[in-house]
Amino acid sequence: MSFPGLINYWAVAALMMIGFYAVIAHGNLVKKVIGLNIFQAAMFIFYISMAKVRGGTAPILDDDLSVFSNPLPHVLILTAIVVGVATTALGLSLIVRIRDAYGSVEDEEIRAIEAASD
Amino acid sequence: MTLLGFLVATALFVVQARNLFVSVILMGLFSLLVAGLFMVLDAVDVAFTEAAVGAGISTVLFLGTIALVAPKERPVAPRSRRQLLPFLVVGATFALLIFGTLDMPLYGDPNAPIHVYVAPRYLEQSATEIGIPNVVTSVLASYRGYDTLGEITVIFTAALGVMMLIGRGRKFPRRRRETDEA
Amino acid sequence: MSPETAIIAALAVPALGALLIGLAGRVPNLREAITLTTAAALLAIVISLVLAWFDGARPDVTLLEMIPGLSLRFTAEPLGLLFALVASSLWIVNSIYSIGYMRGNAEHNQTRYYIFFALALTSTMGVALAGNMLTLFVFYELLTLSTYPLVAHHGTPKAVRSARTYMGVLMATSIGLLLFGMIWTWQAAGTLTFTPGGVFEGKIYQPLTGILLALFVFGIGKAALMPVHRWLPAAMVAPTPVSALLHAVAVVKAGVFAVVKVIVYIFGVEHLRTVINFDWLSIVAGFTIVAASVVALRQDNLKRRLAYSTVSQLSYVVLAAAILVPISVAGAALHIAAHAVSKITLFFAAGSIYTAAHKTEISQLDGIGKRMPWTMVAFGIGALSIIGLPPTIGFTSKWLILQGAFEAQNSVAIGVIILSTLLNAAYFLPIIYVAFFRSESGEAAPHGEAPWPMVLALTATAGLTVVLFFAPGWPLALAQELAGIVR
Amino acid sequence: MINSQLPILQVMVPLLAASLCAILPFRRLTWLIALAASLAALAISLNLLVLVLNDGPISYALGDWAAPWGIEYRVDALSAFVLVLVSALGSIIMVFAPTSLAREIDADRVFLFHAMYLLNLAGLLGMAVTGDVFNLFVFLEISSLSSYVMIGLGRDRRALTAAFQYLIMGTVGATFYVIGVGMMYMMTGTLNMADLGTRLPEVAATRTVIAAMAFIVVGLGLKLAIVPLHFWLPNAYAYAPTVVSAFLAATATKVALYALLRIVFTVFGGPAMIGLPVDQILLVLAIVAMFGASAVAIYQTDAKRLLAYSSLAQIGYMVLGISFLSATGLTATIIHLFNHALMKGALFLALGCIYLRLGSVQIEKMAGLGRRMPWTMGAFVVGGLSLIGIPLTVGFISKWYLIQAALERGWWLVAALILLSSLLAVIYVWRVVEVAYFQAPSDDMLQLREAPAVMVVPVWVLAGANVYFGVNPQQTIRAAQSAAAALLGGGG
Repeated sequence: MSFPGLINYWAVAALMMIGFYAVIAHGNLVKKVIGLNIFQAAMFIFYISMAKVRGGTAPILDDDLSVFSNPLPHVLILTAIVVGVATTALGLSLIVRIRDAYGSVEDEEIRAIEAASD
Repeated sequence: MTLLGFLVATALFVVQARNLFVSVILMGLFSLLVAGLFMVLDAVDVAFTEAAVGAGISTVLFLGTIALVAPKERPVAPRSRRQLLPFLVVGATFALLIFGTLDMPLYGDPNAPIHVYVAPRYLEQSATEIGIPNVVTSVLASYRGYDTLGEITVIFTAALGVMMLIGRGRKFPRRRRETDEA
Repeated sequence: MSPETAIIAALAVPALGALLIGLAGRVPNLREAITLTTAAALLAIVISLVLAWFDGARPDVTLLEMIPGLSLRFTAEPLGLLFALVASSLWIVNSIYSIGYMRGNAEHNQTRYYIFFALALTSTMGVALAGNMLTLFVFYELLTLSTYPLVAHHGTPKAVRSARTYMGVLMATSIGLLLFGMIWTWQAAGTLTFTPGGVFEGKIYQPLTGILLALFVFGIGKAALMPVHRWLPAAMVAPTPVSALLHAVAVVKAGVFAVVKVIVYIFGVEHLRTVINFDWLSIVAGFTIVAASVVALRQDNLKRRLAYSTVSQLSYVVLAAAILVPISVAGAALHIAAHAVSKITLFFAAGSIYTAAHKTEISQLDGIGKRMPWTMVAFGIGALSIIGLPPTIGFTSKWLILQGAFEAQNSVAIGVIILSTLLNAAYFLPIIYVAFFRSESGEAAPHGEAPWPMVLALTATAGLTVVLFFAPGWPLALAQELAGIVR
Repeated sequence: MINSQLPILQVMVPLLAASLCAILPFRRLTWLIALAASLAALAISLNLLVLVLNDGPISYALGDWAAPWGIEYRVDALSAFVLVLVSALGSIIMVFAPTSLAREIDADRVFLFHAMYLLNLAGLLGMAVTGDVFNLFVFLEISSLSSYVMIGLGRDRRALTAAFQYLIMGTVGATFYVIGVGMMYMMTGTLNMADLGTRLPEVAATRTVIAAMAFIVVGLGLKLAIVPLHFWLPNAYAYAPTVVSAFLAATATKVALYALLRIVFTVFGGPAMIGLPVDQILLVLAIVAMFGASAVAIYQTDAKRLLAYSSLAQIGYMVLGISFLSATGLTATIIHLFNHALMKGALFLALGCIYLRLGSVQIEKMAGLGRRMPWTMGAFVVGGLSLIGIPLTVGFISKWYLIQAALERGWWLVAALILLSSLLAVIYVWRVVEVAYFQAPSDDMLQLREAPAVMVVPVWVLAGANVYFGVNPQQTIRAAQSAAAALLGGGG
């Protein structure tokens, strides 16, 4: 792995935006949640990238090693991953309910149904 | 680096796929790639978790959902107004992100603030203070144990929530039932 | 009773009355008895307060500190006492009249009516005895709110719409302008306490004074200075006793009272004399006097004509205060009382015509003087007083104002007063003429006088109009005390 | 020494109570637990407030690891104030809840609802008490997830879409927040707020920090529903069970605002430090919210939506207070934060009573309600007057301080705009009042009765608080002033 300065932060940014775009532009509710997952995964990579130290190793102490990557972001991201999956689960169960109530999981169709029933 | 490239490509496929099933499977692949990347970046614990939670649990959840709802996404209506606003928002956010990266410490720089403040103590003292070689575990369980408690609470909340929303074969819409309060 | 207690009692008694009226709602006779007792008690309290003041008591009660440095504070001073005296004494008369009117017309929701009437009186007392601008503002707003249900009383779309205009204009001006002016004053002078001589001396950049004054004068929408007078004719949908007491006495007088109070105790007459761009106020007031009179001339609906006449008369008070000499300020104060007794008589008459004959338009009044002699004679006396002819109190107050205008050599004011006197005569005398000297037009159903409580009330106020001319007593004395403060 | 454990108890009590509720499927019992936990939280927070006002900020190191290595709980005047507000409204709303819930959600879900409510409470309290930016995120998510669920419980199917929309927006907001936190962390190496506050100035001018601030403000702005990040709010409030609307309107946005204040002032040391015209941006957004949302509120036919839009406008006032960047402005914001919770609490709960009896909160259906449900509508009127800012209500105090702050900065026009926008409030409040009091009731309303006392009393407690703190606002003002001072770095 080379150390290309900021480029991999930029890749992370691009990744985030792919997810973010899916969230706001796609009408399918499942797709929105998928987008959310990509968005968050990119955020995880961002944290883990900043923890990396050149020439370091995983932060498991060993007398032979002296340079470790920063453990703190790892901890944060462990938490964030779990929070993310919890959100996903909740979002998906809402989708199931919405499908029951409207017979659709497409944003525009739901809107149309709503407009028709008013 | 290549890995990141792969990631971006996979993400694009995930988002573009009309078939949600394909999307979800690719999403699982995406998570595995992310886990691999974490491995490369020396975040072993996180890699394991991502593989288990992201690639495993999430995929199962998604599959279950699309089995219950529609497996296909409707084509996005090519209306320009609809497309323009998201592009603007995403563009602005992207610009802000890139703007933000400009003054960041370089990737892997051992003298970045995060490596010289707070974290060293974990690396230097935790062996004596906690006594576990895995610093991530030490921090997780002890220094920032409270976050972990919060994390458990989040899972608890979500589990309860899912139970309330779709537990016990509830169907919607149901007729309003007049519940008599004792 | 110590004067301090009296001030609290003046606020508490009507409020308590409102509560009791609400509780007694199912027993009309008891309810009305409570209203009358409360009104009598209030008058007694106010009288004791006036007596105490002449004895040299200067009560000052601070209730709650609402904002650091600003509290709900009440004091007694001549202008406030005069206003309180007028409102509380006319409330008794009005209550008697109300009973006749509400029963005679079988109005609905009578309990609500009496409750809010009593609350309106509490608010009026609060305005009259306010010791600082904040307190005045608080009760000013409460007055708007408590009179809103009275204006919307009938609940018809027209009533609700008019009540909306009423609320809308009064709230818009008070929140939009008055509150703004107040906070500005607080910012500039650091106090809102009513202080003889004003609070601004040397504290504000001169040209701004004019703008600030405009915020106050137009912000006090109840003074009905054009162009914020629209609410007053709208309020005429209310039952007549409401128009009589509130829209001839309490509400509108609270408006001009506040304007005079601001001129005397916030800006300071002496300070205003030095302000160069101050003339606009006399001009606006003068314009309102003339324009409203012209509009009144063209109204066929009796209550609307009276309403526009009120708009015009209110500006007399503003104009008088704007002349800025002691004697005219006394005239302003006295005019508050003079107009109150006269206009309430006129409204009473209008109400009894409506109750007895169900007539609302002036063109229907041919020959009515023969059927309702008491009512129409009283109407005539009230009209004379508004025009400003002796032997009525209206003459006295107008005389003082005119004297002030000459002293200040304010030719605008002199011209306006003379012109408007002619206009007043032009819109009142024809009514009296047709009532007494035309014969009735054909199909009218025979009717006599209105119920006796109404006749009693209107005779009393008409009598008062004349009595006050010969024995102006406390009103004049208080007005002169105010002039003494101005100097 | 129990006092030293108060900060942690503040969060743990509702949290433990929540798990208790989750395993006890009894409606009554869980309600008692929820009520008791709310009251306990209230007692704790009052204690904390007294302690803080007397002795200055309290710091509590979790697990005995001193900050910045461990997580710090830090209670100062502002957070104590918010804690009291949240737990007090939680308690009042809990008294009100059972009858209203019986009508609005399914009986077999009520015990879980109580667990959810307690989790939400714990999350909100945790956000207010924590001194660690990442820990704040965790608690933010706890409260968010539970709000999504509670909103989704509404009977109307639109509640589901509203909840989903909120979930998406809320998660995006939270992720933005975490990105911002990551950037800050990158530049300083710490997550502790106070520590960040001292270390950030060195790197203040960097683009990363500017971006971090932008991400955090947008992220929290989504939670707070600052216009134009407000799209989720009207639906969420309108279709959620009324108890939930009341609780969220009164507390959730307030805590989000608290978090924003905390980050912007304690961490960044005020927007000025960044060198961007943040104040002017906020000013514009606030004014757009004040007028836009009020104007939309005027045209609503559903009273809950009306209140929801009015909330947006009121949030505008709070943001406006921030934009003045002065002690008076912040005081105004904090006072309004408290006052608005009182107003909206009373108003939404009154609507809960109406919904109980009427089965609807459409304004047109409320004709003649003033006679049928005099107490409920009376409370509604008091709340409405307070919203307008009539003197003797808390709304007046808020307006007074806001305008003072505007004039202090010499922004005359803004002061005038504040007053103008309250006139819009007159219009939308009065639409309801007119229908309720001056339109004849329809025939099927004749047998309508007043809501039961267990509901009316809490409504009146809040309505009374609107008057009490409007007549006697000394404590509020004092607390708000010291909170503002603490934010501006006076008493740290």
